[in-house]
Order: sequence, then structure tokens, then C-alpha cells
Amino acid sequence: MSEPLHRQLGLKDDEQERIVATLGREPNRAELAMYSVMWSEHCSYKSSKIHLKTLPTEGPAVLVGPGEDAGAVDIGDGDAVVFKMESHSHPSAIEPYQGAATGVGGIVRDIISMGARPVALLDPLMFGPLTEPRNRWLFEGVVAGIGGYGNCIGVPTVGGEIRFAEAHSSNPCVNVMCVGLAKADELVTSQSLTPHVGSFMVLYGAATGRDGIGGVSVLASATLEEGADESRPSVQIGDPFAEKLLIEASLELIREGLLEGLQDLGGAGICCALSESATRAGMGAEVDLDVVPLREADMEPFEILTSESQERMLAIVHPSKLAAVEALCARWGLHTAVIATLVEGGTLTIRHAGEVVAEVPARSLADDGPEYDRPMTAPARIEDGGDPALTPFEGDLNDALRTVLAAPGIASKRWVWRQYDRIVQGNTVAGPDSDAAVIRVPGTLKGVVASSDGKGRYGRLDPYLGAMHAVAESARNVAVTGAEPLAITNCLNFGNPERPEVMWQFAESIRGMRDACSGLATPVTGGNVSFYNESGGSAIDPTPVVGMLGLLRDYRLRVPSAFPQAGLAVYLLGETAAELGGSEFAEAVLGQVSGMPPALDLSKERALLDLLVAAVGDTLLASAHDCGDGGVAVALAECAIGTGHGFAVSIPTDLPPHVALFSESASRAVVSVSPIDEEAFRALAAAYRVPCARIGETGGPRAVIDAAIDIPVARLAEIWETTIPRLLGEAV
Amino acid sequence: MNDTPRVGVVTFPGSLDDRDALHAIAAMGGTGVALWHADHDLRGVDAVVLPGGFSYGDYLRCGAIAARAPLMAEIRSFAERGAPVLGICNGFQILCEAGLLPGALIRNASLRFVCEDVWLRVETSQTCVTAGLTPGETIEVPVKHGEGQWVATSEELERVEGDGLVVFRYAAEDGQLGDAFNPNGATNHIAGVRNAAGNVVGLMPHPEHAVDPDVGPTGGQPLFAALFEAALAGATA
Amino acid sequence: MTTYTFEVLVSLKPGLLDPQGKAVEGSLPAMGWTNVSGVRIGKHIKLAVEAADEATALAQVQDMATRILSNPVIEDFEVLEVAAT
Amino acid sequence: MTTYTFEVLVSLKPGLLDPQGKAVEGSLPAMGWTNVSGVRIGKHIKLAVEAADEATALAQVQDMATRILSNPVIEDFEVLEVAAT
Ligand SMILES: Nc1ncnc2c1ncn2[C@@H]1O[C@H](COP(=O)(O)OP(=O)(O)O)[C@@H](O)[C@H]1O
Ligand SMILES: [Mg+2]
Repeated sequence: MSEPLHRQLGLKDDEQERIVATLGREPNRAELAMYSVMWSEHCSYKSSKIHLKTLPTEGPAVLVGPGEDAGAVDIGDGDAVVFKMESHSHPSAIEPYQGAATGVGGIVRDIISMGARPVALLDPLMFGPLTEPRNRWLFEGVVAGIGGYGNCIGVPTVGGEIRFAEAHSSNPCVNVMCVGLAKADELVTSQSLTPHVGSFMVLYGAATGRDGIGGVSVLASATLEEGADESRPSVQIGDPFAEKLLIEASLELIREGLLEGLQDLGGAGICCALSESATRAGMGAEVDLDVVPLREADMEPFEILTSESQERMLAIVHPSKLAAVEALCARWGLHTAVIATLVEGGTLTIRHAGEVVAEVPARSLADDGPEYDRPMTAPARIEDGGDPALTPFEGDLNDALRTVLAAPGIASKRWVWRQYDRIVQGNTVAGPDSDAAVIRVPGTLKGVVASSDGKGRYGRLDPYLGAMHAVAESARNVAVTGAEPLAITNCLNFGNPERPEVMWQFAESIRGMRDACSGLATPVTGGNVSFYNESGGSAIDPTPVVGMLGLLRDYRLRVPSAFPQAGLAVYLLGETAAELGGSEFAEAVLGQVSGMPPALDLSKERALLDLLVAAVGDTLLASAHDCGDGGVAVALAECAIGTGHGFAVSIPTDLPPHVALFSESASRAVVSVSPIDEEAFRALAAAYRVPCARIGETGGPRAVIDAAIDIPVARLAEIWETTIPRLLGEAV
Repeated sequence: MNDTPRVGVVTFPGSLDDRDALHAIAAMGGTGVALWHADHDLRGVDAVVLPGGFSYGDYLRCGAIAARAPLMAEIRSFAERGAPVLGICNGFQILCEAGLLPGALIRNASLRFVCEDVWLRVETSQTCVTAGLTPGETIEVPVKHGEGQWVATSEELERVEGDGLVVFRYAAEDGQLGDAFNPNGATNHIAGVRNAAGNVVGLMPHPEHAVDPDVGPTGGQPLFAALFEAALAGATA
Repeated sequence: MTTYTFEVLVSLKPGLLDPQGKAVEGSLPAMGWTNVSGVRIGKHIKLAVEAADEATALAQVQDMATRILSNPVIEDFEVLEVAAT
Repeated sequence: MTTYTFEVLVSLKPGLLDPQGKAVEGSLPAMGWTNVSGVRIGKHIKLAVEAADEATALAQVQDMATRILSNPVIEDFEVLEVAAT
């Protein structure tokens, strides 16, 4: 006996009952397919919604919060920045190149559908150790796919991050963030445009094939297991050339004032775009599937409705503007098809071959999906190794620094970003070799600043603190350039939410994100949830990835992270405590992931951020670099590696030397200050109540820290630069 | 009267650095004119730039489909009249595919896309973009391409070298040649070539991304300065 | 030992979008060819294998085709034997 | 009118180094295949042409192969007729 159809499609029995109640009858095949994709975890957020609602979403800069295709913030002078992050992890685990490529395509269309020109991409990625051939294949494929797509559409990839942990061997995570620019009064939202009854829904872009049919339920909402072969044919192939044409045509359609609405086609394809567009318009639609351009002639209605073929958009067009829309699209070589007409009421009536194949309330698909308050249980605390700060360490500290710098998570990611076009569009003031990317706003002096950060190891030890640190670190990365952090987007990477432990991790992470975003006044404008990152018996660490956006009033003020010259004073800002829990040192040197992550005091963090922004505004800093993974030792080493200027410092502390060097205490930064600015800088630090210790000076070819560290900078640079190429088996 | 040159920049479907080239032309004091691949009209420009990007996705071969665009017929006769034509990256690939420049560009030896600043050694001043430079001099300009390895059959290579058609080679800052400075494995480190007359030049690196010190190096400035001179000379001739 | 020469043809699985083929097909009418359809672009790989006998050589090429020359998730392949010398 | 199906094989001219082929060949020993040589990777293009007769169809494909499907500066091609329907 086979399972009932709804269960095969991933719908639970109570969900099926809910559909029957909504329709007042049994759903037919096409309808069942529509509900199954729209009510999947991926599209409906049924497990996460109840928690996401608790996040702070409002603030003076927020123009568009969660709920639209992407969030938007105001950066003054009528300019808006649109940004959002999304995962494409499950497809990437099967076909890394195409999975990552289509991930870029998807998030870029979210930005376009807001009426914004995509100006930057960031790619937070997580893999298993590169010592495994399969992980290398995934890593190389994902990087090539992101570059292959991003480079071809002319959007610079300017940042990201890469973390490594065993659980990602079977569950690589691919998140992509896109940033776009628009005029605030030209943003396309459900508020800004008013569709009319009788207006057309025009599908434009690529033809529809059998791509990712049921992909949302099969690929994104069920745990990957061995023999995931059945889901294989649904891998999608990206066509970046078609996407580039979509970008140009869409922005022109908006500029010419030809649209009453615009939406990208992503998960759940036409079905999702139709139901969401109609719901937002407060209307229904008469839909004709016979006019949808198909790549394969014999597609069934449910296939046409749920296909996830890439590079398509859906516009709402008043009949009087149709000819102009068609002409504009034709100029860019894009096909158009009027697939629906908006009607009063809220019903989607879908016809195929002259017959009604589905008749459902649009809202029931888009908005009225199930919502779960899933059970949660705090896992028994894993007291594996205790506090690593208490582990005696007798080793050589020079060796320890070399080991930590060679940890793949710390080592240079040049091998990766060298494959990305970071300069197209001509506005990249700072790219991946900076703590945060700086993109200038054309025609102005403003710089949009973006950073992405996730803290998997901290999350494993304490998901609440892990999420807080992700927010704080991304804010710090933005602030060290001199920019004021404004708002975040996120991508929440977790295991199976049907397991109470995972749900607890999720709720704790949301609580941490909520507290940190409130404390740092950086509201959440949107994001994406990626559950079911769990196969091969292991779930990933709870990893909320934060995409922070900031504003630099004058991009020319931007401060680099590395020491620009010799003869500068080096200051350590913030306080250092004995905090090695979840640190890079504890993992790489002691082989321990245990204890508690560092504490985080949001008022201290905020004071540091404010000081950095003020000091850069007063041009008091020559360089600024946040102290993050690997502690002050790694921060200082990175400052020196960037330009080759060494340093000699002495860190005043009562802590054992290895703890002082590698503690990952939060809310710290290493800055360099020219002697004439020192007095003013110290006064400013005092005014912001940020502890500020002058620890030494830049200069010379060596990195010297007290009696503990003395290594030529060139040697540090070699270790840092060659780790990843070596792991990939390249001659270096 | 006509002291700012009119420089056309062609947009093909999939061109990416067309806007960037227009900005660079404006920043250097020229007048940029947007040209459309499907037109048959060069709009009276004095020089033409074929910009970088991925015309037609670089599908089949980079530049292959764009080289057959309607506007290319106009550009061919424009070039035959001796007017200055500069192909950058994808534009270089298009000029090779169109037979206006020798050789061809294939996948980088590493098989990977590469984006980084490189040094170029100028090999000749007998072109529309190097007139102001001295052979042996080096300039810093970024590259960003996946298919920038210049190759030719041995007979063609001999002709190119023999006739002095190499315009730029990848090099160290001091002009020294070596594999370490060659980002794509190009034969004889060739980064750019010219036609016999020197009015058509193509190079893989991006001079239009090397005019504004706020966002990159400045090695592209002299190339545009020379291109403007050549354009004005042609306009008055 | 004998050297066996093979050709391996790798193509995208039938239902999948072939962006290259699509773009090429789309460009042909402008060049005057309006009667062309179904353009699909795949790979044509030539290689030589040294082996004791033909069956061993063929099995190895099949294995190589599955594991490195193609990605079975999105591609099909066909192995043709060309010559033995 | 009849539809003729062709395959066009495009390969780099013999003297030219093939970076893809070289990379594949270089990666094989690490996977235990030490007996492979001469790896060259070219294109395999399938297409269909509608024409009145076979000779016309073939002539057109030859023309297309010369003018767009290959770059004669660095590539050779071969046209195979597959079927007429
Ligand atoms: N996948 C990637 N793509 C692009 N840039 C990356 C990637 N991974 C890391 N980078 C860049 O390398 C730099 C250092 O990364 P990371 O060590 O994670 O920074 P931090 O610890 O300051 O957050 C950052 O500027 C980041 O943008
Ligand atoms: Mg770091």
C-alpha cells in the first residue's frame, strides 16, 4: 500500500484536513501540489514564524521591514539600500556549482523585484574540513558557481566568510546576500504601487521547464539522506546571461513607470508568485496556463505551476501599458506572456487546455498556511572539556600563533575571492580584504558598508550568545571602517525543527538576535530560514548568519584594517578576560570546543561602535581592525600581514600569556594612531568610556608581543596565505 | 570647437563594464556615447570602445556571438578607415573573433576566473592607446576574466611577434617577465595586441577600472589620454 | 600493454536547460539561419588508456566518465572506442 | 521539408595546449589512474536543420560550423550527420 498522495507530497494529515476545510471539498492533484509547495517549511515558515515575530523590525532608518521581497533602509538624500540574504544549501550539496550559482540568481531577483539595482554580493559559506576530497569538491564547486554567476551578471562579490566544521561535510551551507540601490520613492512594494482590477500578470524571462519540480518540498524541506538520487533530476541549471537581461529590462520597466507590481519567481515558481501578488493586491486572478512558454511541450498543470525554472519574473501591468512592456522586453531579447488577469474577490482560477484545473483562495496559499509552536527542549549541557582557559598550556606561543593563523577558518580567503569580480560597476572602495566591504553610492560621497558573520562554534556552546555575537561582530566589522551600523538581514541555518533540541536552539538564537539587535539599535529587515541541515546523522551547529548594513557619510574617510605605515601608536580598545570557550585557540591548539562563549555586554559594545565611528569621523585613526576569532594575537598579525609593517607591543595583563593573546573577549579592536592624534584620540576614548591601552608601535619587519611572540611578518603572511591553497593540493 | 572627443561604447546583451567605460571616459574629460549592438549607426563617434563583460553569456566561445552583431559591420569599416578602436577584455575577445585582431583567447591555464591588479609592460608606442607611453614602461591595471589566455598557432605567433603587434605583456613592476606575473598563462605573456596599422588594440586588463584612485590603480589614464588624442586627430583629419 | 583510444561524449540530461545551446540558437536567425532548432552543446573528450585488454580499458573509461568526466546529477555520457594500437 | 539532425565536433587545433584537458589529465593520477594520456576536451554540438534535401542541409551546417560554431583561428571541426526525419 502506498502512502496517501498528500503525505507523499510532504503534507501532514492535519494540513490536509485544513485544505479540505478551506476549499469545502477534497483538493485535486494540482491544488494539492500547490498547497504542498506553498505550505512547505521553505515557503510558509510554519515552524519559525512564531519566533521570528519577536524580532525588532523598526527603527528610524527602516523603510521596508520583513514581509516584502527584501528589506530597505534610508541612507539620506532620497537614497535607499535594499538588502537580503538567502540560503541555497540543499541544492549545493547535490550539485555545488549549479546550486550556488542559482542561489546567487535567486537573491539577486529579490533585490530587482524591489526596484533596486544590485550593487554587491556577499557569500557566507560553511564546509566540512578540506582534508576530505568530497569537501574539496563541494568547496571548489560552490566558489566557482558563485563566481560563475555573479561575475557574469556584473554584480561585484565583495565579502563573505567561510567556516569549517565536521557537521558541514554532509551539510554544506551556502548563504548569499545581495545589496541593491534605489531611490526611496521608486521602491516597488505592496504599498508603493496600486494594481487595478483587469490588469495583467505578465510572466517574462526564461521558459518554464521541469526544473526543481517539488524542489521546495523535496530539496529544501526534507533531510538529505543517502540515495537522495530521486531528487536529482530536479537540479536547476542557472543561466546568468538571461539574469543579466532580466536585471536591465526590469529596472527599465520600473524607471519608465510601466508596472503596477513586480515579483521574482523563486521557490514554488508561478504558484507562489501568482498567489502572493494577488494577495498583496487584495484580489484574485484568472490564470491561463496554456500561454506559459514551456521548454518541454507535455508538461502537466501542476508541473507548470510549481516548476522552479530560474530567471523569470512576474509583473503586474495595466492593459494600457502592455504594448510598451512587450516592446521593452523584446528589445532585451526576453519573452513575455500574459498569464493572468486580476479580478475582484480573492480566488485564483487556473485554466489549462480549456478546463479549470484549480480554484483556490489566493490568500490561503500565501498567507494562511499552518503555523506551529513546535516543542522545545534544552539539551543536557555537554560538559565535555570544561573551560579551556583552565587547561594548562605549556607550549611555545610562537607555534601556537602559527597554528591558529593556519586554521582554515582564520587563514586568508584570497584563493576564494580572487575568483570573484570585485570591481565591476566601479564603486568598490573596499572589498574582501577589509573587515567590511565599502561600496560608494554613485554620484555621492556616501559609502554603503556591509559585512556578514556567523558564529557556529559559539552557537554550539550557547545558541543565545552565539546569535548575539554574530550581530555584535558584524556591527564591529562595519564600525571599524568608520560606518554606523544601521540594520541587519539574516540567514538562519539549523537542523531539523521537528526535533525539540533544534527548535530550542532556534528559539534561543532568535532571543539572542533580538536582544543584540535591540541593544545595538540595528533592527531586522528580513532574512531567510534554512532548516533540515541535518543528514548523515549529524546536525550543523545552530548558525544564524547576520548580514549587517552600515553607512559611511564620506567614503573617503574609510579606515583600512592593516597598519598603513611604521611609526604609529598601536592601541587595544576594550577589556580582555579569560575567555577561551569556543575559541579558535581552544579548537586548533587544545583540540577543545567546550566551555562558554565569551560574555557580551551590549552597552560596552555600543560604546566601542560609537567611539570607532566618532574617531574615524574626526580622522583620528590610521587603521582599525576588530578583535574576533583568534583574539588580539591574530588581530595584530592580520594588521601586519596586510601591508608588511611589523610591530612591537606589550599587553598589560594579569592573565596567563596564552589566555591574554588568544582570548576572544568581545567588544575589542586594534587601532593605529598617528602620534599627533594620540592625545585627541585618548580623550575621545575616555569620553565614550572605552578602555584604551597604548600597547606599542608599528614598524620593522617583525611581529613582537612581549616576550611571547617574535616572528617575521613575512613568515606570518606566508602561513596565512598558503593554508587554503595547500589544503587544495596546489603548489604554493 | 571640437576639443572633447566623442567616444562610443558599445552595449551588447551581457556587456557589463559598458557603464564603467562611459564613466572612465567622462572622468578623463571625453564625451561618452552609448552605442547599441543591434543598430547600424555609430552616431558620429571619433573612437569606439568595446567594453568588458560576458556578451551572450560568453556561451559557445567568449565574444563569438557578439562578433557577428549588426553594429560590428560598421565597426569593421570604421576600423578599416583607420579610426581608433579599443577592445577591453570581452571587447578584445570580440575583436579577435571578428578577425580584426590576431590570435584567440581561451580558458585561463588555472581554469579559474582571476580578478587582481597586474602590471603591464608597454611594448610599443605605435598604437592609438600607447602613443604617450615609452616601450619598457610599466602600468598597473586590474584583470578580471576566466578566459584570458591569449593563444595563436605557431605561424601566427611568429607573425605577431615579428611584426611587433604585441602591445602589452604581463610583467613585474620593474618590467621583468615571468610566469609568476602572468595571471592566465598567456603565450609569451601577451596581454594585448594591435592590428598592423595600430588603430585597433585589444587587451584583457581593464584600463577603465584604473582611472579613479579612490577605487583602484591609475594605470589606465594614459591609455584614455592617447585614445582621445587619436580620436581628435581622426576627427579633424 | 595496448593503448586504447576513446571518445567520451558528455551532454546535459534531456530535460535540463542548456543555456549555451539556447543562446546559440537564439543568435542564428540574425545571421540568416532561421531553420535550426534543438541546439544542445556538450563535451567531446578524447583520451588514451593503456591496458592489458579492451574490456579493462573500457571499464576504466566508464568509471572515469562517471566519477570525473561528467556529473551524473546533471549529465549523461556515452563512451565510444576509437582505436587500439 | 525534412529535418536533418547533425552533430558537430569542435576541437582545439593539435598544436595548441588544451588547459581543460591538461587539468583533467593532471587530476587522474591522484584518483589512481596513472595510465591515461592525451586528454583533449572539445565541444559536441547537436542541432537540427530543416531543409529540402540532405546536401543543402549539410552545406548549411558546414557553413555554420565555419562561421560561428568554431573559430578557425584555433579550432578544427567535423560534421556528422545523424538522422533525417
Ligand atoms: N566566501 C567569501 N567570499 C568573499 N569574501 C570572503 C569570503 N570569506 C571571507 N571573505 C573575506 O575575507 C575577510 C576576512 O574574513 P573573516 O576572517 O571571516 O572576517 P571577520 O573575522 O573580520 O569577519 C572578510 O573581509 C571577508 O569579506
Ligand atoms: Mg576572521
